[in-house]
Amino acid sequence: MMKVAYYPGCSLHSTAREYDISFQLVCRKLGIELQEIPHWVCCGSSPAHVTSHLLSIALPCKNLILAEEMGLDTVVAPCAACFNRLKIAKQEVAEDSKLKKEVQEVLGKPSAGKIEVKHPLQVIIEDVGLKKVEEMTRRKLQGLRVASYYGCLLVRPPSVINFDDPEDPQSMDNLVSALGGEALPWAFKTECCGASFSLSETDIVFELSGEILNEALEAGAECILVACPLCQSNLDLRQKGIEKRRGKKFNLPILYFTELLGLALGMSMRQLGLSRHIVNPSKLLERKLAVT
Amino acid sequence: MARIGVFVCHCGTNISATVDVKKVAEIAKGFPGVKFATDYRYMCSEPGQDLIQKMVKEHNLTRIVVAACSPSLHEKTFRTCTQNAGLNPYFFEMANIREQCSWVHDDREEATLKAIDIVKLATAKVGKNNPLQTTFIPVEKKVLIIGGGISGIQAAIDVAFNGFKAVIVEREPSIGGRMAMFDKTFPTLDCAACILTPKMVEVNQSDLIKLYTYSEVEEVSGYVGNFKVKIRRKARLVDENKCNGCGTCWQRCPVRLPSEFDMNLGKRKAIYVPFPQAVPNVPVIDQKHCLYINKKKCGICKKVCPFEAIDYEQEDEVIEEQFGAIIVATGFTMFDHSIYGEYGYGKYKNVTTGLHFERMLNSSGPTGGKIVRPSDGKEAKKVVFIQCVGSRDEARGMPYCSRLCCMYTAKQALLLKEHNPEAEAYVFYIDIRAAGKNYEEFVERVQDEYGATYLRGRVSKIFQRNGRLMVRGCDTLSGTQIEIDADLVVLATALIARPDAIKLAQMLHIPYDQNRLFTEAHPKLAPVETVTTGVFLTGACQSPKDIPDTVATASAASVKACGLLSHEKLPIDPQIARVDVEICSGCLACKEVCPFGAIEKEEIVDRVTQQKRWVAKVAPSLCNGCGACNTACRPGAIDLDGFTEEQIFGQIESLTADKGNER
Amino acid sequence: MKCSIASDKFRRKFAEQIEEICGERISLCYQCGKCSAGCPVAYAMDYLPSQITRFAQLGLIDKVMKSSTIWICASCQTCSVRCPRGIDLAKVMDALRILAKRKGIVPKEQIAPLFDGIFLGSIEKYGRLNELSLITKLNMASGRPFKDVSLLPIMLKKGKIKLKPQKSNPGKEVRYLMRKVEKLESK
Amino acid sequence: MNDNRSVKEKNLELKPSPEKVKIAAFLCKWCSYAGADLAGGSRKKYPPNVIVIRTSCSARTNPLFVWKSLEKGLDGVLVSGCHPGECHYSEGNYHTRRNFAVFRKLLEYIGIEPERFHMSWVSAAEGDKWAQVVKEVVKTVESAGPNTYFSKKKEDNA
Repeated sequence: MMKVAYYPGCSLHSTAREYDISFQLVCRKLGIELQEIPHWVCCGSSPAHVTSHLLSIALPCKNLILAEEMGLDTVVAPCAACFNRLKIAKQEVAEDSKLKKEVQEVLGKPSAGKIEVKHPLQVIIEDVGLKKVEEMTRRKLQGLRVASYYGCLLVRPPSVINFDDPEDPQSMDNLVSALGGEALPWAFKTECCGASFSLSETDIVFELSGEILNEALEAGAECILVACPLCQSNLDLRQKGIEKRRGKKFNLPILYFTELLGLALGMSMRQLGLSRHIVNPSKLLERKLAVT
Repeated sequence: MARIGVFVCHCGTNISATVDVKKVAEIAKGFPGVKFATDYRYMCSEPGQDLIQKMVKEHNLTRIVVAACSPSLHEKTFRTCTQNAGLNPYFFEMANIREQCSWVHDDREEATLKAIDIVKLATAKVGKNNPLQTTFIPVEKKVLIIGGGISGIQAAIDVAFNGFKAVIVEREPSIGGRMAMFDKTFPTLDCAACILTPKMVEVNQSDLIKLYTYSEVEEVSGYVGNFKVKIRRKARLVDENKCNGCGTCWQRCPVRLPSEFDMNLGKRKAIYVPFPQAVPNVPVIDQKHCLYINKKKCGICKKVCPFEAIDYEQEDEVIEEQFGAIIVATGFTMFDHSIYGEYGYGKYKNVTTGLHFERMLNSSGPTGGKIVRPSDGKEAKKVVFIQCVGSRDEARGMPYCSRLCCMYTAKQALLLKEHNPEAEAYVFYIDIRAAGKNYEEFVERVQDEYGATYLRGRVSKIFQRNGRLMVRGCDTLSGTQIEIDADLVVLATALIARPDAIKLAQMLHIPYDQNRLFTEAHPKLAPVETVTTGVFLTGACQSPKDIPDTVATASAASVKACGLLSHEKLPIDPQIARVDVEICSGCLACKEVCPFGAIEKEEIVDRVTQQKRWVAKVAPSLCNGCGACNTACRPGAIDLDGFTEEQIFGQIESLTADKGNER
Repeated sequence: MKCSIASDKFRRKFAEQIEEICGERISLCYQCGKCSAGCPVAYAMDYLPSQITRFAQLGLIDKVMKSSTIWICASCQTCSVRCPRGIDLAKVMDALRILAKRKGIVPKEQIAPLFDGIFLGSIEKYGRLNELSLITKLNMASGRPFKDVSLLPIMLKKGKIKLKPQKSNPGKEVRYLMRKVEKLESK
Repeated sequence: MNDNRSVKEKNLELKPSPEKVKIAAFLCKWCSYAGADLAGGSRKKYPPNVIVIRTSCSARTNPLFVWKSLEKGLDGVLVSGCHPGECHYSEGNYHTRRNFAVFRKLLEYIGIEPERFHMSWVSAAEGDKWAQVVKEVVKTVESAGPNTYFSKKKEDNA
């Protein structure tokens, strides 16, 4: 059994509860033990790195230290923004001795260096393996046309993230194919959804997320698969508003990849918390996958 | 005791800005053996060289040190100057205080101190220099030209015009190279084939020029005047002497394959000539795809050939020939844009390159001169051209400007409009570089008369929507983002060195730069020479060049080569190994390490014992002067002139003379 | 409006400040415009990203700091990934925002910096983000009290926001950490 | 004569500080020397502690040269040639590599700090790398400090 430290980040405890629930369930099934980091704090997200560089490094480092103190060698962060900040902090501290010293001074502890930061997608693809996932599949996603949307922070900057392709990533598509679904090729996989402007510059989110929804629909998608609570929230919560502005119905459920994986592994919609979505996916899933 | 003169060069301000040259000269006066030292603004100038000769006479100098630039630049100049002053040319040393001192340091005091040390080294060495006599070797009066594009063709014509023999070795089945693929040429718009074909024919018909097509250079040994070259003549499976190019074979061949010459837009057969005007007009069998070779089926070409020229049993042949000089004309290849994810990783069929577009423009090309979308063959009406793809991109491409893309893109935009006046041409550029005769005027005409829309900015993303290409760019001049839905995108991909350039460079012992482009001996004053005497460069293997520049360098290189060949014999570097037979124990450890087989054993009669014994002997014409034998020699019997043990130990001692005192 | 270009010394200092904060050298930019071409939010900016870099090169600090561009940048890094000169422009934008905040030149109409402040205030207090208070405080601060109010019931119903804030137990630690960062940076 | 010169240098205030390490670099003329020239051509800055002695090939650099340099009090030595496989004389640098592998062991055995002796492969195209190599070598030699191994020996013997 694989044991990893779990950094849920603020969203998975609030707006993205269903991501948290589905991820935990999927992990249990795949033989991964998640241990939530005790007393973890916010990674600082964008507000930190646009305000103070040192703060934007120190906050993730604090969490990395907490995780290392658990005696584990990997920390998994499902929120793409948290994942991105943790990875960047780790790399910058490793490469910049002056910064390292400052961070130490702020935290009063030598900064962590050994612990590896992973995104759940990475754990599933690299550690579990798609072959095993395929073998464990109970319910093929036969005929489900999925547009995988990766967003910005999961793949950029590639020199730090070092995981999937920054222009045409494939990991979620490969997962969808392994689960028997139809992974659609489309060109907006890594276009920005408006990210943290959800509350401050909502018009930008309407515009950018609208483009993404439109492109996915044009590509023939029935649902969009995501791996980030910010992307999910912008595409799901704001979808009604976008429809109104563009005068066009999308009705595209925005699913976390863990939810689709959970369904394929035989779990029910209720277990996975799918009722929490704003755009209701149940009709589509009932029709296509005969799940309840 | 040697009487040394030291001359410190300002090199304008290149040296004197960082190094206190006057102090260097003043302190040099105190070095052992130095009888005269001075500084001067430009030592390599005529007055500078006159100064040396005058001071030699005035102060009775016997050794010269010039502290200036790198020996790779001016060692030869000053050797000649030393000789003109009546001294042995090897009684000279260069102290490199520019490339390795003034240009790499900022602190004036530190740089001056270092320059003093560098001059000290040179004076310590020069006092121990031996007088060396240049020896001569005969010259083979034949030039090897590697590559049969316009560059190699022009070089061969010029060599032959001078009355010397030339051999072109071309990898492809026909000469002609890239230029044969072009439709029309800028800025005059004359058709490429019309001006190239006569030259190809001239090469073919000349008695002095021999063509080895479908052949590759495999090994080069020897040196200027006497290069020994092994050439692999790949099996064509067609007898060149029997075939007269009637074409019956390829008309009947049942195998259809994508044509490389047509950028895979058209088809060719398994037995084929790459294009109708091929020289020699002799087909070649593609062994990978020929049915007979792979399955022992078919054999139609052999059956139908009226001249019995098809020979399935033919094998590669390696021949060896001698040459007096070599001209490298290997050209370039195109940057592969499939590394750009934002341009679709090369997976969009309608995102093509300039070469594809040339083939489409050509009326005898795969589309009969129609500009179409490769995806469905429909006419392309809205075409976006993108410049600098892979050029000026340190992050993922080449740092340099490919120099001709601005021009050929303008030409292609113009030709698009000529082919279809209704078509729209959009050109994304960063800067328009049109520095050539009538070039700027041409670009103006394309914009003004033909109405091509120029947009200043690099394209960020190309993607497909509903079967059309969406090009997301910007025009920084108006400060707006621009999205164009296009039928066809033409990328002006960078001109880059061939993937095997390094292999050839090593074979020829010529340097190459960080971009794998071959390096000329001097960027300004020896642009077609290399540091290896007798090897010359022409065309785009050195840096991206358009046709006029390529032809100019080809003529220049051939003049240089012919100049060499006009000598009956050539001097060779006397800085080679020499054996002291008194000390040599005959162990021949030196012979083991010599990479050139220049050491043989020789029987002598010992001076003291009067007994016969073995000693090592160096063959001067084979020794290249590497010195590996010196290090291998345990008794220290072999020495290397120019870099003797005594000289190098002297240098070390001079460096440490003051060290010992301090500590 | 005519602009006089800042002196060499001034420009160099400004470039060094940027490099000090984010490690990126703006002098490398040769204005190809690829960043502007691909920027998803450029339509909402007053100047294109490449123009901001140009202003910065010329030392036109005012123009840079008062532009909406640096606040509209979504940090999506599309520009950084594609820059042929290897400049991480997203980081440069961060640095410019940090400098603007330090110098106190944040245009009043910009909401993003308000958001940043309230966000950081929330984690200073609780160690983690409190969405409900973020929304309400931001709405008040930006003078749009009823923005997104219609979404609140459904978000509460779906359990996407809670009335009670989530806390990291040693919340004080973050406050302490932030003080230390401030102290170090003010040096 | 040496003393005379020292006085002159003093007058000109050009006395090198005794703390400054001095390093001899033996460079083959084809690759590393040309690489160092390229560094100059592209104005790559590096510390001035390294003085270059030009040789035909790195294989020409007799380990005795290195020995002599250290014995005479230089603080460090660098030997540099073409990359293995790219020797102008096709195989010279393979000999170099072998020769100095043995020599390095010898230095270790007699107790000379390994920080004092360096080897590198720098091609004619690698101006950047040359500047980098010099920086690193100077840094490492500085960490070992001035070379007093042999002068101490002399004193001990006296």
